[in-house]
Amino acid sequence: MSGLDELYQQIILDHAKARHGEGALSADAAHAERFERNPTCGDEIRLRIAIDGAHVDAVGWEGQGCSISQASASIVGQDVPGLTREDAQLRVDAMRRMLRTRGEHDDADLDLLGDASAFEGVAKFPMRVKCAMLPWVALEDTLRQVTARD
Amino acid sequence: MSGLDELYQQIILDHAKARHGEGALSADAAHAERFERNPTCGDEIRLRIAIDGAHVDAVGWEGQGCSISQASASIVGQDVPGLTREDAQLRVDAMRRMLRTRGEHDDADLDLLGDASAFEGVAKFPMRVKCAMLPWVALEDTLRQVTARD
Amino acid sequence: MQHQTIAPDALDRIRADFPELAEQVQGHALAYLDTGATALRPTPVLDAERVFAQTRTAAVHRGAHTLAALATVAYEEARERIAAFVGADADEVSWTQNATDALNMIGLSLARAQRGPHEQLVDLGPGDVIVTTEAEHHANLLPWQDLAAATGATLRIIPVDDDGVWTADDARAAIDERTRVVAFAHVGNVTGLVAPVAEVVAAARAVGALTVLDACQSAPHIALDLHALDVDAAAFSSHKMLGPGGVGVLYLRRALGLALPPARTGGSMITTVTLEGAEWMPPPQRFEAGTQAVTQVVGLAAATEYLDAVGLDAIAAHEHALGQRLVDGLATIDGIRIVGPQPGQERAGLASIVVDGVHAHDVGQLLDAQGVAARVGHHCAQPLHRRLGVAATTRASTYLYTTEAEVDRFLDAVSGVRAYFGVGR
Amino acid sequence: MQHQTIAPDALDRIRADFPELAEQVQGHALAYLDTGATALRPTPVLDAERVFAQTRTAAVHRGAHTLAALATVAYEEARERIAAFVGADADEVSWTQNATDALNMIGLSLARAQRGPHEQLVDLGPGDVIVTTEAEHHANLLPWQDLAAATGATLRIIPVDDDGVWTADDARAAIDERTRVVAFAHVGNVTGLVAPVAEVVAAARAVGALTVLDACQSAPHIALDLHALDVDAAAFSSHKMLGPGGVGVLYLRRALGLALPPARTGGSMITTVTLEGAEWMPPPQRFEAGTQAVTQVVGLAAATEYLDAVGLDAIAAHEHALGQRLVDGLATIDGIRIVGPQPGQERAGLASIVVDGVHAHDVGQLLDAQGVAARVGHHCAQPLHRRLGVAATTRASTYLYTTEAEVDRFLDAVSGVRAYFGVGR
Ligand SMILES: Cc1ncc(COP(=O)(O)O)c(C=O)c1O
Ligand SMILES: Cc1ncc(COP(=O)(O)O)c(C=O)c1O
Repeated sequence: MSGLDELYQQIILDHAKARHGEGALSADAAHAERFERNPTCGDEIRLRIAIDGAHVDAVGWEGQGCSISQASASIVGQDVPGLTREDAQLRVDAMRRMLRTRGEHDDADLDLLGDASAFEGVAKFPMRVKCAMLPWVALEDTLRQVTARD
Repeated sequence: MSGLDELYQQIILDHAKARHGEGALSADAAHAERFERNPTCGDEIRLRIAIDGAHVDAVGWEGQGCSISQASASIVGQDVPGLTREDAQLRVDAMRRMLRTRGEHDDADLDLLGDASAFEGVAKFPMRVKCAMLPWVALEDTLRQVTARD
Repeated sequence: MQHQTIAPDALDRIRADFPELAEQVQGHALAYLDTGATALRPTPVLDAERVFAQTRTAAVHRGAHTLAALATVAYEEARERIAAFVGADADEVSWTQNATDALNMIGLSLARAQRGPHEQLVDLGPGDVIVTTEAEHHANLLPWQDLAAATGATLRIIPVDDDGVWTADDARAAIDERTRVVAFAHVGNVTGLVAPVAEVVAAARAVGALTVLDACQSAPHIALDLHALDVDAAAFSSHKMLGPGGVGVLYLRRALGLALPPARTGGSMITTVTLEGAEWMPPPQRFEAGTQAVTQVVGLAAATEYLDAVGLDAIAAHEHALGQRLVDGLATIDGIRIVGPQPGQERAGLASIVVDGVHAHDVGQLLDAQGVAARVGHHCAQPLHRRLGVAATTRASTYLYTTEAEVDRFLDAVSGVRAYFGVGR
Repeated sequence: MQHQTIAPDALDRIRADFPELAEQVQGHALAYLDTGATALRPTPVLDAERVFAQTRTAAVHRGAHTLAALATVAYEEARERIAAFVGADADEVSWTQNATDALNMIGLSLARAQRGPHEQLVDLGPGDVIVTTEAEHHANLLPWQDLAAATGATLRIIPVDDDGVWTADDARAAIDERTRVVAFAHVGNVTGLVAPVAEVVAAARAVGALTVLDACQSAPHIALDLHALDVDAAAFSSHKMLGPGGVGVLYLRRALGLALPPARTGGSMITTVTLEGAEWMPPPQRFEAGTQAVTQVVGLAAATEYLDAVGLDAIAAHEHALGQRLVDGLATIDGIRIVGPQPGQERAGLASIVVDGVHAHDVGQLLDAQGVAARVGHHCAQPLHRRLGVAATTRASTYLYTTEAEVDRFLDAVSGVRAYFGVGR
């Protein structure tokens, strides 16, 4: 598999089109909202979550950007609803380990991440790491907001 | 004669001490006055002239600086009084040729300049050219002032 | 129309002076099409810098010892060289950190001039107008926003059309009696549009407004004669014209430079300093507070010599041909939108595109995987991109060392983008 | 007290890295005693720059292609290296044109902060006081005069004694409740005085004033820990510490950087730009408008590696010894007045003198004729010289490559000055 095909795995290209969770949560229904922007390339996302006790009840987002950031948002929209807030944070951590610390993640991280493990190849493209992380960073902030309010 | 001794000819060192014309003309008695400063090294001079028709009647100056600029002022103070305004300007021009145009001056210039021809060696020290020219530049400006008023 | 260009054997010799062109990227020979961002550096320029650094490092305009004197002479000769390169006099050319700094310097100096006590050349206050265009680089927009905010003046924008193009008529419509400053790019860094300088200057002159030319994308590529263009101020950057980074050039017409106060103060730009205040030197030193990038200025002078040896007319003709090849080729590819002047119209040797259905970042990645280095993003021109309705574009830009084969590799790679991302099938 | 120094063989190896030391001046081997103005550049630094320029020239933080990514990584690693060198975090360190620019940046940013709408960390208006000393370099005086003029604040000066020395008590006497900014040089460029940083910072903190450290003459020579010194801002220049020209370093404590608006605006320092205004990136990018001197930053990182390899403590000990040798030697010469701390007192490895009856320019000429490159003039400190009652002084300054023999050549040459000019016989 060439470096490029590792970056753009079919599952990523599919998610970039599927856009799970896009527009799935209105501002009224959300308990926290976060706008994140990658100033270098202009990718942006507005991500919202709704909480039900210890669980993330729903995730919705609007945004624009490259296929990496859009696919990443789609995976958040697909996989995060229903997780406990704690498990959601664990996935953020695992994403960060996989993308930022060059090989310090392990198979357990990949298992945990599910579809998001397809981003493993992004670590080799430092300029794209921010794109893949963008929705996760937004997610982390919304989780922090609700925790702060607990 | 070493380069240094060419720069600091005895006649220059003597003039630096003699300081002809220093304090020789009060502001009241002068027809024109000019303050010049060399920002690089801080040399400064306030030069005044008194005019009698076509002639420079008197030159006086106050100033401080290196031996080159002080000697140059002394030579102006010694040689310029009594010259016609035109001749005084010719000396300024000859000084400039000698110091700035690397060898474009001729023996006639040296003859004309008298004691000031001792500055010939300064041309080899570009950082000192401004020092030697300082009083002459001030003189030129005072001549221009009186001409403008004619 | 343009006869003399860079012959193939001359191009080979030129390319041999740029070691970076021999780099491999992702397993492919590098095709560097990002000169619009920064140009590569030829060996003769690096040699000039190195020789100077190893034999003439000393304080200029400050020391009296021999090395300081030699360094000062070399530095001032470099200034003369660079001034001559753009049709200016040496005392009209000051160094800054980059072109952005030069443009800010103009804005900050004009703001300071309003506070007096310096001679006031340009009145700027409520009701007065600063004009610039919608297509500007942020470096030629933000400083004017800042100047407007600092003085109460209004910033008025010359709008562009759907392609990002503005005309002399658009400029004339924006310039009125209250206009005090008109700032615009000579060549657009996204659009490749060549501005109607003469018409804009005439309109500005007619109302007594200053003209500021952002020459970042022109000075490196076409023979520039600032006196003939008759602008009051101009800015460009060494690093876009084969020179080292860290040197911007600020051109101020003599009368303007003499009237403007400095934006920064410190050593080497004063005559007398007391605890209460300072008197400034005349230009160019007035605008050069502190120790300048002497080695780099000498490097830039070597770069202008290099460019002159090839010949600016030959360079312009070479890039003109490459620019036409670019847009003509792009016009044949499905799903591509060309920004700026359309095929057949005059443009600089660069082109920015939108690939329908594919984000510019993904386009860039695909190009990079084939060794083609192009620029993707908003190119520091967000308002223009907003007007074009896109977040980002992909830009290929050329220089004297660019080959037709490199342009073709870009075209080839672009042809494959939509298929790779499964768009438009 | 200081044990570890630079051993003779290590000194030989160091000197071999500086080709300029082998230059002949006026028929003599060069004795370079003008590091206080600018330092020489070692071959490893020039090599690092050249390799980078030939293989990694590309736009940083703007491009997505491979070379741009590699250049960006190298550039940010250099920032981390340089920040660590002075005990700062990477996001607290921004690049400027030179130290003068960095100091102006602080002043201009504080002035802009007064205009809002940005969070206002420091109130500056009539009645508020900015404090600096009578011994400052113009770069650390004029920007404060400008800031005072722009805001209506008052500039108050810590006076020096007849030797040009000021003390912690002098500083405490000048700092009062209305003091908002205290700016001072860590090491005096004329006097060699080492400032009582801890005491001044404590006095400033007690009234809530910001401290600004001019570290131009300390960062190159002693191990600096800006966090430990607890200053709010600092500035120094690459060219005085073996690095290339064209790079100044602006240190802003994190909280201050986050609170300050930028003095210059343009590309690479914004997140969102509209035609009406812009949002800025956080520090350090906020203060880096436009294309930076990337190659030179990489060169400066190599310079800090070079300095670390020799060891800052060894360098400081070496220069301490040379400084003592200088003043001890000068004290034995008739008709010499030493500026700054007197023999026996602590001082940096430099000394400025007045030769009775001989203008400094003439002194410098005589030194130069013997190959000794020292600096003559007001060293960008006119108020100090006015206070000392002289127009100019002669300064010898040392660095890691300076030998005792060079110091002795300076002393020898100075001994002969008065005789040559026929003074004091
Ligand atoms: C104490 C001090 N401050 C400021 C400066 C200014 O540094 P630069 O000229 O590199 O901006 C210098 C050096 O000239 C200096 O010695
Ligand atoms: C048209 C234009 N203006 C201004 C700039 C800013 O130049 P610099 O980043 O060198 O300051 C650039 C380049 O980025 C440009 O293309």
